[in-house]
Amino acid sequence: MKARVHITLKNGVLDPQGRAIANALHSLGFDKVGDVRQGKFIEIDLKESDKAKAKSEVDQMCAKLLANTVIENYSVDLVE
Amino acid sequence: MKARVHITLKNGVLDPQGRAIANALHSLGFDKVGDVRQGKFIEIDLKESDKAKAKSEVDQMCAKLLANTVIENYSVDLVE
Amino acid sequence: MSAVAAKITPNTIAEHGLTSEEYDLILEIMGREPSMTELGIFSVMWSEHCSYKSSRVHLKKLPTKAPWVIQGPGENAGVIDIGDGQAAIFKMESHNHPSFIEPYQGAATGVGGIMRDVFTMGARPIANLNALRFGAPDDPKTKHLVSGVVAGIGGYGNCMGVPTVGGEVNFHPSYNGNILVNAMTVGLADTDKIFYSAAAGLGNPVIYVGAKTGRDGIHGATMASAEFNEDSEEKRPTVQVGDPFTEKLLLEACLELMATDAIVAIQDMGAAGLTSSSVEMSSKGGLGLELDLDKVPVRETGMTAYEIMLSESQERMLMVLKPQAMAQARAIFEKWELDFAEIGVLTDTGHLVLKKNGKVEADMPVAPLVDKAPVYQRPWVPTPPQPVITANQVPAPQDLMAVLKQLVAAPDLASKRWVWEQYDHLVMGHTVQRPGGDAAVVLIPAGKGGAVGKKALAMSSDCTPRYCQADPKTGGAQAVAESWRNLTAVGARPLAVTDNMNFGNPQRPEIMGQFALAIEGMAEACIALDYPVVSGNVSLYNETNGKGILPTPTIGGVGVIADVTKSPKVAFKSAGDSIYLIGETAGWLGCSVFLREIHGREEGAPPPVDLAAERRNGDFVRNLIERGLITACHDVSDGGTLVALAEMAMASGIGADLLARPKESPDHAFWFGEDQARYVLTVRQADVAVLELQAKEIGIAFRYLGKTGGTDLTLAGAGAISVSELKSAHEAFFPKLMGASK
Amino acid sequence: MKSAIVVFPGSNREKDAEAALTEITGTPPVMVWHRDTELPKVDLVLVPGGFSYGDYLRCGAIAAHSPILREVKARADQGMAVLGICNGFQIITEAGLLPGVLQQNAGLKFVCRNVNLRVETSQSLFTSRYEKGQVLSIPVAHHEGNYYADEKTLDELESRDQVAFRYCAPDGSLDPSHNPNGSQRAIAGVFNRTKNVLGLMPHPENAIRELLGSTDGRGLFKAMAEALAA
Ligand SMILES: Nc1ncnc2c1ncn2[C@@H]1O[C@H](COP(=O)(O)OP(=O)(O)O)[C@@H](O)[C@H]1O
Ligand SMILES: [Mg+2]
Repeated sequence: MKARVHITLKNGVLDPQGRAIANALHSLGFDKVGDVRQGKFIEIDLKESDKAKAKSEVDQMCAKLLANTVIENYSVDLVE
Repeated sequence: MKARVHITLKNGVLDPQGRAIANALHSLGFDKVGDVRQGKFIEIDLKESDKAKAKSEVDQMCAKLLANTVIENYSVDLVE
Repeated sequence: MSAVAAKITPNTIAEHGLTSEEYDLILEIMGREPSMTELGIFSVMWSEHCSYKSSRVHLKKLPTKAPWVIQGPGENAGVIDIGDGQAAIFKMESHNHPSFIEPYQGAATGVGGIMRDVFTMGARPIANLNALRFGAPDDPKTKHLVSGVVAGIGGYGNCMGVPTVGGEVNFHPSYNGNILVNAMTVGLADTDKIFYSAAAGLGNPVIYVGAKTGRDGIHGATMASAEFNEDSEEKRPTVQVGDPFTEKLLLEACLELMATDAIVAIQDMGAAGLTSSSVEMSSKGGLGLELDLDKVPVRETGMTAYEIMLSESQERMLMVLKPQAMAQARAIFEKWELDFAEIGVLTDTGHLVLKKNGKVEADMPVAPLVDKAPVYQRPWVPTPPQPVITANQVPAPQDLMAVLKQLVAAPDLASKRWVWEQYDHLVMGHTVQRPGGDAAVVLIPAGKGGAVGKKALAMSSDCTPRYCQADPKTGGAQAVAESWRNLTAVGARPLAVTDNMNFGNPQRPEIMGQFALAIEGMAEACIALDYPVVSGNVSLYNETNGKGILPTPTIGGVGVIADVTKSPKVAFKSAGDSIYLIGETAGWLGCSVFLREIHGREEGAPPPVDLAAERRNGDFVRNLIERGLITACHDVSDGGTLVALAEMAMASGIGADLLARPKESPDHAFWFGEDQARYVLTVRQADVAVLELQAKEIGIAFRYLGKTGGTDLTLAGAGAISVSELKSAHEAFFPKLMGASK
Repeated sequence: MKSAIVVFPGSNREKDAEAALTEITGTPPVMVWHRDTELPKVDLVLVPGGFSYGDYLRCGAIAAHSPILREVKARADQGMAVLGICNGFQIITEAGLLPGVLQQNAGLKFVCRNVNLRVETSQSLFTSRYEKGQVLSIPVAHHEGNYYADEKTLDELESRDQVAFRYCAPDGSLDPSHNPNGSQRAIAGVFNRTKNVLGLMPHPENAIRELLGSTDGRGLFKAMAEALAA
């Protein structure tokens, strides 16, 4: 099983990197670009075939290590 | 319209971050974790309602700025 | 590589960058058709990058010996004796092509590679420098390349915990399609603990340590030896990704192992990876080597012998260990969580034998692979001499101070703060002279583990490519002289240099002429200044669509300072000091920054280099410094005397009152001419007499320029400009180019 | 005073810190390897700067989960002094010893330069040798020093005198152009509630010799040595 984890900044937390990307896109002439937010995307190979178990494991990984919940949210998708 | 862009390292390109994460997860006792790869996840607000146009714009953004196609792949999803 | 199973055709030979004559030589050496793996090995070993086939005959002319040289060119890095049982180990290397394709990773892995060259010899790296040349500031690619390269150099060096203390940054349209990224590392070791690469001891195990091998940068060495054309940007060969964290572990593990008695020979895997490291070890030791490629730690499945041998994965080393030390060595690498694999053994066959899955993939004699590597006497023609430009052929400016302001803001003279603030230049806690001075100065221990005292190393990287273009021989000599002068200006005794020869396509006689003549000039200067070359690197084919770069022989110099408390800085120290110009001023405007920036003219013969005057003036200045008489010192280079004075003022915030120029020399020639062998320095009022007397006694040309003080730079008859106004102009260029982000 | 420095794979200012502690407190620190599970009996643990675990994932995140950090945390809870510098600040913050997080610099670039630091309180074992309001010149060298906490936490930090240092202009005034990384309220260093834990981004260990640019960092080491003298 593969877990796809998205880690994004919480609303209200400033994202200087996202803003820099937006500026760079504007200066390249992409003027339809509005807000840009940058996050992380982590793919994890898991030796676990039980979906529920896998989900709960990966949730724990996120809470413990992968995300800093002071400023970040996470979401987990599982793919076979 | 919102574009969700995933930027990932090409196969075979060294991913020191992913490896470090895998090691850290192992030492936290998550021993079912296999390979881990880390990528970027970028959300872009777009003032564009035509899906085809939006797609082609974002593809260009990826090729020009967001991804380094020497070592990275990108994929684009559009959400209304 | 799909070609692996295929038969060797003229096409495969060409794809490997080999000529048909070279292939015939391979057939002769092998006595049979080579396997694809063997062909791959020949191709990288005989690439320009590894074999120096076009440059070798010329490089021989460089002086490489001095009583203090412990190891000259030919090892991973040069080694010099700096007294107290200590050695400085250093080298410079280019990563030009990879940095153009992937600026961050290209520059980062360049830094990683040069640091490995230095610590593989037993030295702890204590300083990094980087010499960068980019295209025109307004070229559409420049900004992206600058930001990626600088971030990559910082990203790797900072993580390694080695301070990046100096370098240079220039812009010129000739680098639009071929930027130069030259990285230099200086390390420190005990003279009795230096490690070499010659294998020894029949039956001794061959050990692979560090990161795993992937399919990175296969054919990087041949790429570095091929000219760019329009579609190489499209081809996008795999570039390596650096992992500075692993390299930091590798550094610590290697140094820990080196403190024991386990290592017989050690060689890093740089360009051409396992191939060049194993061939080098065995050829230097005169022994054969048998490797079992199944034992090589790999990161990907299904790697062929060809791929394993040609991979340029980073952060790897090859060692020969004493058999009885294996367990201890393994424990050290396990502690640092690095791979440690016994992959082979030293044999008496003189052959490199590679096995995979029980099958012999290569079996080739090492000696001819190295000794018979092609050497080319490429035809060359000298650069036609440029006319001497006299001051009256150049219009004099109305307002000298406005010109000065324009010059200190010009791309090549502007502050590089934007660059070096992204480099950790303080880690290790020994940086005395930070970036922004003439040479960087780094404290070192008194010797044999003693406490850090007053002893320091000074280092600098220098080259003035526009001089080299106009007159390669003078330019080559000038680069060496300027490097020597920069070290002298901080009170160091210059000891030796490393070089990085960046040129265009050597198959063009004009380019080969630039190369040959630059070497001649360098050799003359190195001999005259007792400043031998102990290591270096050649980067050819820096050319896009037949247009070469300005010839750029970068010189990295290292010197030693006995008492760092006497080392002056560029900044004026206090108000009321007397300012002197040391050295003869004819007012040479040909090839000057003034001529280019103010009049848009890139022409004329460069300033002549008088090596005897260079030495005389430098020795004089150093002597005054050692006696504690100099309060501030700066060599005069790009932009001339007034720019040098402005730099001293801007560094301190203290202004100066300057006398008018001598009558016989027009303003612009006197103040902006780029005559060589000159210094601006300051002394306390009380020491004026000593300086003048001494200068007269030994016949040193000097001129009293005025006094420090106030907050303006005031020039009699020409008006004044505030130091803060100059400084804002000087600091503006980079932030503006790179976007306002602070 | 007895001290220890925790060394992670990737630490790179542990020797700088060792030299400063040795020179100023008179006693060399014990170097503790990250895999060790026990701390020696010491009065202070210093978590040094560098790139622990390559700063991969997030600065300090992986180190914060190492066994030795569990031990550091337990001892800190019992009152032992802990000083986290730069990466050390990131690590102990990730480990929950201090509130907030250190985000990427607002300028998105690594920044190495001397900054002006205003001492916000002399009421701590780390800062007693400084005057409140005193301006120090101390270098920073980091890519992720942008201190962030929510408004409530920031107010709390201020009301409890937990802000140790702020970035300021040479005259001590707060001026965004002198904030090297965009930190909220220009915060450069914070204490825990009981003030036995300090995290700061700048490097006092690189400001102990005039020859090297500044001696303003010495006061911090002197204060600790005095407060923690046996
Ligand atoms: N890429 C760089 N990295 C670090 N320091 C740099 C870099 N470029 C320039 N510098 C520093 O800026 C100062 C001025 O550089 P430069 O004008 O080339 O000096 P000089 O003319 O004395 O050789 C030097 O101290 C140099 O080390
Ligand atoms: Mg200079």
